[in-house]
Amino acid sequence: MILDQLVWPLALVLAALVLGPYLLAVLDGLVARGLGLTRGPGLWLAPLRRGAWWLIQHTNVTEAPDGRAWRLAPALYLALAAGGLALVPWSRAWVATDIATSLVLWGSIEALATVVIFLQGWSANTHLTLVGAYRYVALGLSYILVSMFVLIGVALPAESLALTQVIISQQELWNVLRQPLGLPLFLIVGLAITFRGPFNLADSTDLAGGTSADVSGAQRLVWEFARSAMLVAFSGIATAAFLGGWLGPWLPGPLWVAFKMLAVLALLAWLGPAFARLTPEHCVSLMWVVLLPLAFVDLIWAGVEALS
Amino acid sequence: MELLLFFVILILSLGAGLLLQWWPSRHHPMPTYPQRAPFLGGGLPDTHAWSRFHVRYYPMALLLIAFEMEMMFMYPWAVVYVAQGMKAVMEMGMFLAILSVGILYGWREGVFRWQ
Amino acid sequence: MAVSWLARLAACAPVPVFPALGMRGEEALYRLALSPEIKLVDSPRHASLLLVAGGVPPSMQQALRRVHDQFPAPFTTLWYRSTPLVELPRAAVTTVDSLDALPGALVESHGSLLRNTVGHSPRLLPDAPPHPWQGLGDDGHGGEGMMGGVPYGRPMAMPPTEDLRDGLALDVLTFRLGPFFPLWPPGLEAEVILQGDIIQQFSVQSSPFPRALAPVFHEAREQSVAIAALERARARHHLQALFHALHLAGLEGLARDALRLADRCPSGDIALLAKWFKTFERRMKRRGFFALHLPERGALRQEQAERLGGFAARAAGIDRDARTEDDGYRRLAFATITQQAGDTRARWRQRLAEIAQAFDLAARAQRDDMRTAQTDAVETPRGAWRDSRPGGTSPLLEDLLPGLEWGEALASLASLELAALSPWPREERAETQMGGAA
Amino acid sequence: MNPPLAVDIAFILLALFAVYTGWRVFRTDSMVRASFFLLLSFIAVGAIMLLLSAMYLGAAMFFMMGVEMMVMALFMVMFMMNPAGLNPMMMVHQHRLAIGAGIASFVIVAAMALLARFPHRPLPADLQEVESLGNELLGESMLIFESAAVVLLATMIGVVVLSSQRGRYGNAGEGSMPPGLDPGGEPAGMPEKDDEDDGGHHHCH
Repeated sequence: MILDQLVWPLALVLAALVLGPYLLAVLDGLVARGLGLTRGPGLWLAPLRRGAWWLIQHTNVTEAPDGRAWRLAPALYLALAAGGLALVPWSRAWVATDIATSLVLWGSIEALATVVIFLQGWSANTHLTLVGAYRYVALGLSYILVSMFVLIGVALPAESLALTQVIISQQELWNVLRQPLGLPLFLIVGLAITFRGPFNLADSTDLAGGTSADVSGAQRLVWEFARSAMLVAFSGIATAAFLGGWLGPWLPGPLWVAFKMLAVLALLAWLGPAFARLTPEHCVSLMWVVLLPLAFVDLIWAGVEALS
Repeated sequence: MELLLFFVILILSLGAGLLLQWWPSRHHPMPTYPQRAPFLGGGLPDTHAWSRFHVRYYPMALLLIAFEMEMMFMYPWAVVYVAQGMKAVMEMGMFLAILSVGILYGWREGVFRWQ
Repeated sequence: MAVSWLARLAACAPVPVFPALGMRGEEALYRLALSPEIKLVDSPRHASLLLVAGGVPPSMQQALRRVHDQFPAPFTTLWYRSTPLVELPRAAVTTVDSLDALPGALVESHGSLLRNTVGHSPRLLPDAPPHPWQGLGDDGHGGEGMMGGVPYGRPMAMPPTEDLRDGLALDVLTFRLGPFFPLWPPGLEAEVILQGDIIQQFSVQSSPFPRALAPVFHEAREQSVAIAALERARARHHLQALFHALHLAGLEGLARDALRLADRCPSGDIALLAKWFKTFERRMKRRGFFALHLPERGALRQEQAERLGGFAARAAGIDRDARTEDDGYRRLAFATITQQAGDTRARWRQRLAEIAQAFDLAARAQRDDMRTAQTDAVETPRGAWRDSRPGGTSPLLEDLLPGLEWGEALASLASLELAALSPWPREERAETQMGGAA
Repeated sequence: MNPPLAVDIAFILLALFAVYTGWRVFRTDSMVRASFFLLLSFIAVGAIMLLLSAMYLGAAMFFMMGVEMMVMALFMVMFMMNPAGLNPMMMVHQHRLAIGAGIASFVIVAAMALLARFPHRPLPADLQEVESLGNELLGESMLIFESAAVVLLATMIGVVVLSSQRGRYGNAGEGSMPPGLDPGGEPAGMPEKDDEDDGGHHHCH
């Protein structure tokens, strides 16, 4: 009883929290290798080496930062990512937080992530980080609607806001096929919440690193780690919402979940660097004018499909 | 029970994040003033960065608030959608159509562009 | 012992290098961008090494000291064809003069820094706030009132008289950027006034360092040279410029591809080059490089375009090219390419078209071994070089950039070439060598 | 039911946290901090709702407040002097009135909580909170629900009209000109004489 409800889910969440970002870093390394940015041996060690360098480098302080908020922001981002992972059902029995409204709770994690990313850029009290922070808020306030519509779409056939019910409703057909627009739209949300690739408005190159421009050392390590962890959490939610979670033949559920999460991560790691970064203005227009109507269409599709 | 575990996970990760930042830098001295100046490629700022920052997307932010209110009605709607059938379709269709007018109007007036 | 174990792990990490480019320092940047063991970063906060490449004029040494002092410990410095600051101790300085030895020297420096065998660089500037403030004034913030004083050593931002776009006058941020800001031409120093993320005012304080061209352009002013060599050098120049724009757009892989193509330009097989370039261009379009640049952003007025000359003028619809006056080019049936819009996007379209044209010209000229016929006007990538070299035109930024969003402004800047032409050609050594390797 | 002791402890801790962060809102100098302290306070209240098994309302509270406090921070920073509290400042005005009003409302609310007779109606154990909410929206409260849509539409249009500088015919400050009824004709629906300097008022709608 205790083992099923507490120990195993906790162990799985913590394992995903530690291993997931590491594997994502390895995947990123593979993609970078494909683009010809790095080469040579040490694919598996490279993330550890980078992490070691960040641990050794001193943490920067600016002239008049909001010191507490600045240190708190990466840790809070990590906590939000962990909270997201806690919602992921690993199997029918092993769910760390199996509540009736886990989809809404994930939505609130997305909303709070915007706050935390803003805080990271704001607290440094430097020019480039500040611009990065405000830019990200434009994106963060826009993608959230797309995310809500898409997730409500998966709640329709499940008749529930709990992720476990969403998975059970996919027994016959996974949502990725049943609602073909859903997963692509949701993947865009994933890139946006971790500001990767075309949606890297927060830590962009034109701001010399944006919200990270004046961050160094261990704080940067936690920030990058949390950013990866958030993508891992996102991939867990995407797996549950669209890829049938633990459903799958032969293997035990948690393994299926892990495989599907890895597949989503690999797809996102590959998609991220493939596109040029959008300008903030473009991003906002894209979200409201293109993706939001598409999310409407997805919802209508899901509605029609659920009734038939 | 679920909430307890959620809470434990939050606290654990928050603590780990803070510890990981604090532990390596606990003996580091305070950096010098020149190091703490904002990085501007060798240039210097006249003022602090914190200011009445001119957000260029404020109409969008306000529009979002109104829209998000409405979204909160959609979650309970989604749960009873299949059970209520056509009635739910009609009602939400009307609701969304009314609000789409708002977005269309905003778009027409250039709300999603930088002011 | 945990620390030494960590340090050994960190010593093998890709070397994070912040390049501070002086005069004629670009070649080091292009070489390091293609070295997999080096990671070029845009902020000193992310680096363990300060690489100063090229000469730094005395007027900019104070700015260099400031950048130097912004590195978090531990870090050290490496000087490539540059004179180290006198106050740096010998232990914290490595000098390198050979481009081939540079990546190795950087890796070595990073390793020994973490193994504690090389000295950490000391702080150069005095540890004092920009303004004295503690205990002064009525609230101990060095002044009076809620907005007055210099809390933490700096005054607070104040509102301007008006705003360019929506008339809502909020605070402006005034700061000087450069000369070592890695995302714009080295040497450019400007006072920027931002309102939100829109540039309200931009005043250039020092122009970018003069840009050295391939020697073949200088030769062409003195004697007849092979058109193929000239066109190859032109393509190479534009491809290298493209590297900066692609980096700015976050397309790191493509940026490296541009540099790889550029490196093959001097001696690679021209047909192959043209084919690779076509693939490269297609990929660039597919990945949304052009979508990044909104229409009409960074558009030059007619007289500005004329003053700039070269590809920027042609991108604005001015059909002028010194190559049309040359008999050698005429025999190749050279025709100028022009765009109409004159904005950032048009400039990149123009440059891409000119690269393709350069490969085409080079291929045909090479077949018949065509040479230039005149020496009194040479079309350089920077513009026509007639009686005098094209000079610096950075003051036009003061007109061009205000009203643009920060990212758009930097993208516009990257699409232009504003530096004067250096009187001395770039050294050929690196080029022949890369050619040999390719 | 759940182990009541743990729930009680959590409730007390969260309530104290909510009150503490609510108090900090007025004691900090920074607008951003004030906004996010308020957010923390709301989050604590949302967590209390979760403890009361109001799963939907609690999670919705996090969601709504996350977005709303973010927007509030944007606007607070835009329009307040000394937004980051670099100089010391006082967040509250009219101390005496504020303290009096605070105490009075506390006493009233506390008295209501202690003295009012709450009906004892234990909820059925299998109550589906979200579903009953949905059925309510599609049942008796349908009119309210639909009129909410109209109110929100009015809000949206009001927001756009009041805040957007850029009208569909160009910047509002430039004096907008609707297109003519026939090509090249007089602007449609214009007053006889257009007042040039209307001080940034909007007439773009």
